[in-house]
Amino acid sequence: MTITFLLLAATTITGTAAAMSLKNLVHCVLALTLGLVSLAALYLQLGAQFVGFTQILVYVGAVAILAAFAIMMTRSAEPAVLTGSSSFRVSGALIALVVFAVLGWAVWSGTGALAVLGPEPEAPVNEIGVALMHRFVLPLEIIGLLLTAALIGAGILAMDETRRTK
Amino acid sequence: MNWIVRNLWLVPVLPLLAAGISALAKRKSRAMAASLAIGSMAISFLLSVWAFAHVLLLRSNGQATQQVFNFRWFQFGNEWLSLGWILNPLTAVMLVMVTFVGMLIFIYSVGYMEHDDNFTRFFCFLALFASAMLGVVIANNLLLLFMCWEIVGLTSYLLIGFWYEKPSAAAASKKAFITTRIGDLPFFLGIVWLYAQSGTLLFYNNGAGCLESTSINHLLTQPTPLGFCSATGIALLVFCGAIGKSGQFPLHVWLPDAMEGPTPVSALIHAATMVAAGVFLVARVYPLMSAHSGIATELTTSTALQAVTWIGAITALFGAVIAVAQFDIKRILAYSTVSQLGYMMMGLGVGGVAVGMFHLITHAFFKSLLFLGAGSVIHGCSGEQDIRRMGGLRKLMPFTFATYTVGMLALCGFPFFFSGFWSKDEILHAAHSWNISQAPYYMGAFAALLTAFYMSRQMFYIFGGKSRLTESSEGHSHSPVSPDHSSHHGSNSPHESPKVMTVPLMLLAPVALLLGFFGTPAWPWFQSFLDATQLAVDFGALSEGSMLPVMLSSSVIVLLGLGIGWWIYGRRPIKSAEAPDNLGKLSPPLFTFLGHAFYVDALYGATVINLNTQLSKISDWLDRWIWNGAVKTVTNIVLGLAHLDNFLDTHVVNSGFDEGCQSVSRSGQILSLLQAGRIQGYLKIVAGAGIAFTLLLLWKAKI
Amino acid sequence: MITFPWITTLTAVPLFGALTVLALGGRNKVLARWTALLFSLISLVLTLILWHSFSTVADGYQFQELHRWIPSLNVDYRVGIDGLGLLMLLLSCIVVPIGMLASWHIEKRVPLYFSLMLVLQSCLFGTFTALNFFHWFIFWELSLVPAFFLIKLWGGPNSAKAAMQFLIYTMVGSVAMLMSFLAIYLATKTFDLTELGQLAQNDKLMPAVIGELGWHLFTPHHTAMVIFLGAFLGFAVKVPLLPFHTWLPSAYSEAPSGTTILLTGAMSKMGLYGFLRILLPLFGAQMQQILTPLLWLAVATVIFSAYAALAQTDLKRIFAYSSINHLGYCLLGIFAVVKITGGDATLTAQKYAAMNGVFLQMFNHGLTAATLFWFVAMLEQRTGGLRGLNDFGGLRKVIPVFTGLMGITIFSSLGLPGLNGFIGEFLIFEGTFPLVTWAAALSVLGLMITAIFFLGTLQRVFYGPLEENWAHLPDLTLSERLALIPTIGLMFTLGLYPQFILGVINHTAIQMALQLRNF
Amino acid sequence: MPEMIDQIFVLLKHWLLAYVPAALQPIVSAVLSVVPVLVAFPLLFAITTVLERKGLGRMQNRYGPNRVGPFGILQPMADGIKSLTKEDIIPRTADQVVHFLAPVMLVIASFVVYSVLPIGKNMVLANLNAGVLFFFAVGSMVELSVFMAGWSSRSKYSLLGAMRAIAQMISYEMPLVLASVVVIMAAGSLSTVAIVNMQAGYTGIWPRWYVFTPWGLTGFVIFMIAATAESNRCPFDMPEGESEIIAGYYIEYSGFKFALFFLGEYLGMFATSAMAITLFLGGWAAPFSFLTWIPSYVWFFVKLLIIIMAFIWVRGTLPRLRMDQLMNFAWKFMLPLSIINIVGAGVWHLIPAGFTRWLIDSLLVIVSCVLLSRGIRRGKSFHVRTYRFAS
Amino acid sequence: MTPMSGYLLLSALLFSIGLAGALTRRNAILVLIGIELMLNAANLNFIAFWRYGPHPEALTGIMFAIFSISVAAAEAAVGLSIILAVYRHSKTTDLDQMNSMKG
Repeated sequence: MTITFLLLAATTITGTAAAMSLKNLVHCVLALTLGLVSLAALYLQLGAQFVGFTQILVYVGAVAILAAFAIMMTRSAEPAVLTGSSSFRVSGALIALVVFAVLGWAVWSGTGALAVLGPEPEAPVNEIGVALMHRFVLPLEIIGLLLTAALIGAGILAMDETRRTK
Repeated sequence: MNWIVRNLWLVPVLPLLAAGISALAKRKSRAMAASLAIGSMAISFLLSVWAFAHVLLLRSNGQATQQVFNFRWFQFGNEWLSLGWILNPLTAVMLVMVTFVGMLIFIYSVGYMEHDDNFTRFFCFLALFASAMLGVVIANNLLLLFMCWEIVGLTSYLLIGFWYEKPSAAAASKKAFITTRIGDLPFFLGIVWLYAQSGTLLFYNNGAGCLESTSINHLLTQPTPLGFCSATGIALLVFCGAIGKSGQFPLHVWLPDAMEGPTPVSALIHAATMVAAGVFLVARVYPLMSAHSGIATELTTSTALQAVTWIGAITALFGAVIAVAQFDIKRILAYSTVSQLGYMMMGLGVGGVAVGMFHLITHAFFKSLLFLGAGSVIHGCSGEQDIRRMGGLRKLMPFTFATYTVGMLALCGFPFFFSGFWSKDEILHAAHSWNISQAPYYMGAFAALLTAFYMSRQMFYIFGGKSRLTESSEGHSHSPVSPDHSSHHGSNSPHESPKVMTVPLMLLAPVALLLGFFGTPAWPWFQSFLDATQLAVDFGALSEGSMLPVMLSSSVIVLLGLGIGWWIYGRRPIKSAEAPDNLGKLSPPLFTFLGHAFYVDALYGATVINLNTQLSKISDWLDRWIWNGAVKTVTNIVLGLAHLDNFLDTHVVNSGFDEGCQSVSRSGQILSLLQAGRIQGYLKIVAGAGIAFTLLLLWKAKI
Repeated sequence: MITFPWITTLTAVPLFGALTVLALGGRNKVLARWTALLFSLISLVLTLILWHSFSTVADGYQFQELHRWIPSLNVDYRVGIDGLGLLMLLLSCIVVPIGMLASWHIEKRVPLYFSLMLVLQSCLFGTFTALNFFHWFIFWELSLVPAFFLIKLWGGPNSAKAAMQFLIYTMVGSVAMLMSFLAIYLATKTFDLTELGQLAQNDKLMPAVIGELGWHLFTPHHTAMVIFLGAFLGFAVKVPLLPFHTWLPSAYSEAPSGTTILLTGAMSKMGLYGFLRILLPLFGAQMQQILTPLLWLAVATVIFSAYAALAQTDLKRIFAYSSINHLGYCLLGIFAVVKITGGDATLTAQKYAAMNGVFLQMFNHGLTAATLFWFVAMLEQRTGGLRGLNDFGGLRKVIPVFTGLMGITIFSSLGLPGLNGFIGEFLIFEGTFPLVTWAAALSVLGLMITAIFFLGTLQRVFYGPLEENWAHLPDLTLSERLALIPTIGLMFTLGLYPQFILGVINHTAIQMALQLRNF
Repeated sequence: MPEMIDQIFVLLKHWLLAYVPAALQPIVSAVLSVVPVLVAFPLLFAITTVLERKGLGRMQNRYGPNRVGPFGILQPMADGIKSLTKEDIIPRTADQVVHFLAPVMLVIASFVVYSVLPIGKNMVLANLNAGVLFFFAVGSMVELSVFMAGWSSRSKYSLLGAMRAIAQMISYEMPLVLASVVVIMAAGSLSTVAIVNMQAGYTGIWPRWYVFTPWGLTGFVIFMIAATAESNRCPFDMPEGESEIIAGYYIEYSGFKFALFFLGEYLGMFATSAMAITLFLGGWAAPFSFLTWIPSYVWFFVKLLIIIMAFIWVRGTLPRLRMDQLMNFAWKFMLPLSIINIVGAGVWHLIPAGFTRWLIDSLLVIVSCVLLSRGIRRGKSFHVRTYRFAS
Repeated sequence: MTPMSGYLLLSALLFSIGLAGALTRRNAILVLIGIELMLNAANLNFIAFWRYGPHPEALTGIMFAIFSISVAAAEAAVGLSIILAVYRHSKTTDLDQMNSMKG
C-alpha cells in the first residue's frame, strides 16, 4: 500500500461519497469530478495512461458538464420536504451495505490467486490503436454505431416536442 | 509490279471521293458536283484505258495477262482476311466499258437533270454508284465484291427512289432493294460456305486463291448432304445473287419498276452496268461455276452452268414476250433488258465467259444508247412516257431518231453491221451446239424474233405517224418527274434535246454500231482476248459447221420480226392515242395478260408478301398474347397463392394466435401488480438478485 | 509494384460526377447537363487511355486490382479487363454521352436525371470489369435501380407499368442466377470467376456441386442442369432471348429516349457479357447438352423479333424489336461456339471467327442502336413526342440532313457493307455456318426481314408526299450535326477498318474459344 | 555552433543539475523545467495584451494605450498593479468555495496543458505517450471551471454566460479533436514530440508540414476556427459579449481573480495555438531548410506570435455570430467537414504518392465544403440590404 | 507495492457508494451519476486485473475499459436527454413522482 494509492483512494472515496450525499446538486457534480479525476490518476498509477486520459476527457469534459447542464436546465434540487419515504432510503442504504459486504468478502476470500505484479507493462497508444483496428475492430465498429445512435437519439429526445413532430 | 496494277484502286476511289465531297456540299453547288463527278469519271476512264493498254501490252509480250494485288484487311483468330484487286482482260474490258458509258451518261445527266432541285445529290449518288460498280469490277475477293455489290444495290435504291415524293418511286426503290437482297442472302451464304471450305475468299493468289485449281479440286471432293459436291452448292448459291441483281426470272420483278428512277439512272444502272454485274459475277467465278468432277469429259456441263443456261433461256423468252405488250417507253426497254440479260446468262451457260461477256459489252453500249434516246424523247415530250401519246418525232427530233434507230437495230441484231448481231449470233450458235438440250436455242431464237418485233413496234409508235402528244386528255397527269419542263420551254410541243444530251448519243451510236466487229467468228479478237488464246483471222470460220446456217437463220428471224412489226404497226400510222393496240385487237385477254407481265407481281403479292405480312402479324400476336400471356399467367398464379396464404393467415393461423395472446395478457395483468412504478424499487430487486447470485457463486466455489 | 488503380478510378469517376451533378444542379439545369456530359467524357478519355495502354497480345486480364474484401466469405475485390471488357467499357463510354445528348431537352428534374445516368454508367463499368461474382452481381443488380427510376419517372404514359415489368422480370432472372451461384459457392467456397472457370475446365465444378448438394430426387445430371438453367435465366432475360423478351419492347418504348439508348446500347450488352464471361467458362458442358434447343431459341429470337418488328407502327418499338433481332445473332454465335468439334482445326478457326463476330456485333449494335434511338429522340423533340409510322410522311423534303444521317444509321443497322454492321454479321455467319449450318441458314432470313422493316420505316416516314403539318419541321442544327459526326464517323471507320477493334479483341476471342475446346 | 545556441537552455539545465545531489535531481529538474514556462508565457500574455490593444486601436482608427511608458508598452504592468491592489469583492449569495476555486482551477488547467507542448528541440516538459490526448483531456477541464465560475456567482448574467460558453466549447471541441485526428493518423502517434519529428525534414527547401496537404490545410483551418471558438474570442465571443451580458461568467469577479481569468483565457489561447503549430505547422521546425540555423524556440515563438496576430486581426475584422448561427456552423458544417477530412486523409494514405491523390483529395475537400455550405445556407435568402434614409 | 485486493476493495466500495446513491437519491440526475459510478468501479476492476493479470500485453482489460467508457458516455448522453424530455413533460426530476407506469 503506497502512500500515493492511499491518498488517491481517499480522494476518490471522498469525492464519490460526497457526490452521492451532498444536498446541492452542483456540489454533487463537482465532487463527482474530483472523485473521477482521482480515479483517472489511479489508472495512470496502474500504467494505463490512455485510459486515464480518456477518463478525464470523457467524464470531466463531457459527462460532468452534461450533468451540470441537465441540472441547470431542469432547475431542480432535492425536494425540501422528504415525503415520508425514509424507510425507502434506509432499505436502499442497507442493500448497498450488503452488496459491499458480499463483494468485500469475495475480494478478501479470493485474493492470492492472482495478485502477481509483473514489471510495468507496456501499453503504448500505438499498440492500443493496432489492437483496436485488428482484434477489436468489430467492437469498435459497434461502438461507433452505438455512439452515432446515441448522438442522434439524444438529439431527438432533447429536441422540443413541437419541433419534433413537425 | 506495274504502277497501274498497284494503283488500280484509284479507279473506284476517285468517284468515291467525288461522291464524298459532293455529299458534304451545299445543295446549291450544282456545277461543282457535276464537274467533280464527270471529272473523276474522266480520270477513271483514262486510268482504265491505261489498264487496258497495259493488259494489251502484256498480251503482246506474251506474258500472263492476269495480275493481282492483295493486302491484309483484318485479323480474326490466327488468320488474316485479305482483300485485293485484280487486273485481267475481263476487268480491263469491264473497266473501260463502265467508265466510258458512265462518263457519257454523267454528261448526259447534266442536261437531263438540269431543273431538278436535288441535282447535287443526284451526282453524289451517281458517283457513289460508279465507285461501287468499279469496285465490283476490280475486286479480287468475293467478300470485297459482295460489299461493293451491296453498295451498288444501295445506290440503285437511292436513285430509283430519287423522286421520293412519288409514292410509286419510293415503293419501287424499296422493292428493288429487297428483291435483290433476297438473291443476295443465298449469295452471302455461298460466300460463307466458300470461305469455310477453302479458307480464303481471294479469287487468285498465286495458286492459293479460291478460284484456282487446288481450291476447286478440294471443293469438288467435298460432298454435301444433298448429294452434289459443295462446289455446285456454292456456285448455285452465288448464282442466286446474280439472279437477283440481273433481274433473272423469278426475281426480275423489280427491274421494270426500277424505271421510276430518272432515265440516266435507268440507262446506267438498270441497263448497262449494275444489272450486268450479275452476269459479270458469273463470269468472274466461272471456274467455280464450270467446275465438275474430273471423270466427265470436257463437254460435260456442270450442274451450275445448266442452271444458268435454263434460267437465262427462260428469262430471255419471258422478258421478250412481256415487252411486246407494254406501252411505257422505258418499261419496254426494261423488259428488253431482262430478256437480253437472260441472253447473256444463256451465253455464259452454253458458251463460256467470252460469249456472255461479249454480249454484255455490246448490250451495254446499245442499251444505254437506247435508254438515253428514250430519255431524250421523254425530255422532248415534257415527261411523257406513254408511247401511244408520242408519234411523229422523226422530224422533230432527227438526231435522237437517228441514234435511236442505230440502237434499235443493234438490239434487234440486224445482220452484219450492228454489234448486236454478232454477239447475239454467237450466243445462238453456242446454244445450238449445246450438248444437253436444243431447247435453249429455240427459246433464244424465238426471243430474238420477238425482240425485233417489239422494237419495231416501239419505233413505229414513237417516231412514225403524226404527233399525238397535243391531244393529251385533261385527266392525263404529267409525271412529277420534271414538272417544270413545260413551263421552262414555254410550249408543249416536242423538240430536240440540247447538245449536252445529243452528243453522248452520237458518241455512243458508232460504238454500238461497230463494236460487233471485234468479235466476229472470222476475227474473234474479243474472245481470244478474254480467253487468252491466240488470235487468228480466219474467214473460213464463218462457214464452219453450223455457223453459217445459224447466222442466216437468225438474220431471217430478225428480218421477219421487223417485217411483222411493220405489217402490224407501220403500214397504217397510228391515229389516236386512245385507239386500241393493233396487236391487242387480235386477242385482248392475252394482251392484257402480257401487259400485266403474267401477273407475276400480283402472284407474289398474294403469296410471298402476304405470307410475310401474316407471319409478322402472327409474331406480334405471339408476342402480345402467348409469351406475355405466359408471364401474366405465372404472375397471376403467384398472386393467387399470395391471396390464399393471406386467407390462411387471417383465419386459421391468427385465431390460434389470438388465444395465445389473451392468455399472455391475462398473466400480464397478474404480474403487473409487481410493478410499483418506482425505478429504484426495480433496481433494488436487481441488486438483491446480484447479491444472491454472487453468494451462490462463492458458495459453489467454496464447495 | 503498385500501379495506378485505373479501373477503380474509372468506376468512381461517374459516381463522383453523379454526386457533383446533384450538388451543383439545384436550379441550374444547363450546368447539370454540361457537368454530367463533362464527367462522361472524362470517363471516355480514361477509357481511351486504357485502350491505348492495353496490350493486345497479353494473356489473361490486365490492369488487375486485387484486394481482400470480406475474408470470411472469401470474397475479393478483383477487377481487371481483357479485350472484351475493354470493348464494353469503350462502348459504355460512347453510349452514355449519346444518351445524355439525346436527353438534352428533358426539363423535369434535370440534375437527378443526369446523375442517375452517371450512376448507371458507373454500374456498367463495375459490371464489365468485375472478376468476382460477388461484386459483379452487386453492380449487376445495382444497375437496375437507376434504370428503373429513369424509366418510371421520365417515361411515357405507361412508364410505371413498364418499369415495374422491367424490374420484376430482370429481378426474377437475377434471383434464379443468384440461387445457382450460391449453390456453387457452397460447394467451392469461392466467387472468383477465374477460379470457377478453371474448376469447370477440369470438370471439377459440377461434381463438387453435386457432391455438396446431392439431392436424391435428382440425378447429378439434372442437378447440374438445374443450376445451369438458373444462371441461364438471369442472362437470357437480360439479353433477351425469345420467350423472356416481352419486357423489352414496352420498356424501350416507354422509357425516355435517352434512357432507351442506355438500355439498348449498354445494358443489353450486360446480358451478353454474362453469357461470355460467366456461362461459357462455367457451364459449357451443360450448354452443349441442350445445344439444339438453345440454337432453336436463338433462331426463333432472330426471326420472330424481326417479324414482330415488321408489325409495329411505333418507331421505338420497331427499333426495340430490331435490337432483339441483332442480339439474337450474337446469341447464335455464342451457342455455335459451344458446339463440340473434337478439336478440328478448321472448325476451331470458325469458332474464332464467330467469337470475334459476336464481340464486334455487340459493339456495333450498341453504337448503331444508340444512334437510332438518338434520332428518334431528336424526332420526338421536334414533333412533340409523336413517333408513330402513320404520323409522318415525306419528311425528307423538309429535313434532308436528318434523313440522310438517319438513313446511314439504318443502313448500318441492316448490315450494309462499308458501315459497321456488316463485318460483325459476316464474322458471325462465317463462323456459324460451318458449325451449325441449319441455324445459320435459317437466321439469314432475319437479315432479309430486317431490311424489309427498316426500308418500310424509311419509306413511310421520309418518303412519299409531305404531310402538311410537318411542313416547317426544323432540320438538324449545327450543334446536333457536330454531335453526330463522331458517331457516324465511327460507323464508317469500323466498316472500313474493323482491324482497330478486332486487333484488340482477337486475342481474347481466341482465348475464350480455346477455353471451350476441352469440352 | 547553431546547434549550441539551439540547445543552450537544455545544456544549461543539465549543467545546473550536475551540481545538485542525486536524490533531489528529479525535483530540481522539474522545477528547472517548469519555471521558465511559468515565466515565459505570462510574459507573453503581458506582451499580447499591449499588442492587442494597440493593434485593435490601429484597426479602429485610434491610438490605443499610449500613456504608460514609451508608446504605452508598460501598460500591462500598470494593469497588473491595479488588479492586485483592487478590492476582492465576493457577492453575498455566492457559493464562496466554488467561487474561489474556479479561477484557480482555470489557471492550473491552462498551465498544465503546456507540459506536453514542445517549445523547441528537446524542450518539452513531459514527452507523454498520449500527449495530444492529455492536451485535450486537461483542456476540457477549463469548461468545468467556467461552469463553476458562472454558477457560483449566483448571477443571471454570469450563469447565462457560462452556459453559452460551455455549449459553445463542447460544440467546437468536436471539430477541434477531429481536425487533429488527421494528423494523428498521418503521424501514427499521439505524442507531440513524435508528431513534430514526423514533420521535420525538407523536400528541397520546402518543409514537410502537414499544413501543406489538402487534408492538413483543411484540418488546420478547422482547427483554428474551433480554437477561436474554444477561447471565446471574436467572432465567437457570445459568452462574454459586452453589449449583451457585460462580461459573461466572470462578471462577478474583480481584482486578482479577474486577472486570473484573463490570464487563463489568454494562456488557453496560446496553448491551442501552440498545439496548432505542433500539429500542422511543424512545431519548432524552420520553414525553410536554409533557415535551420535560427534556434528552434525562436521559430516556435515566431509562429506563435504570427498566429496571435491573426487572432487579433480576426477580432478586429469580423462581427459577432448569433447563437443559432454559431451552433449551426459547428454541427452542420465543421463537424461533417472534419469527418470528411478524415476520410480524405485516409484516401490520401491509400493512394500512392503523386498528382492523383492531390487531385482527389482536394476535390473531396472542396466539393464537400461547397456542398456543406450550400446545406447551411438552405432556406435562407441573403440579399443586399437597402437602406432608406428619412427624407 | 499495493496488492491487487486494495484496488478491488476500492472498486467494491465505489460500487457500493454508487449503488447506495442510485437507490436512495430521488433526483434522476443523481441516480444516473450513481450508475456512472458503478460503471467506473467496474472499469477500475478491469484495469486492475489487466495490470495484475498474467497477460498484460494482450491489452484486453484496457480495451474493455475503453469500450466501457464509450458506452458510459453514450448512456449518459441518452439518459440525460431522457431526463430532459421527462422534465419537459412533467416539470420534475423527482423519481418518486414518476410513477405513471405503476401497474
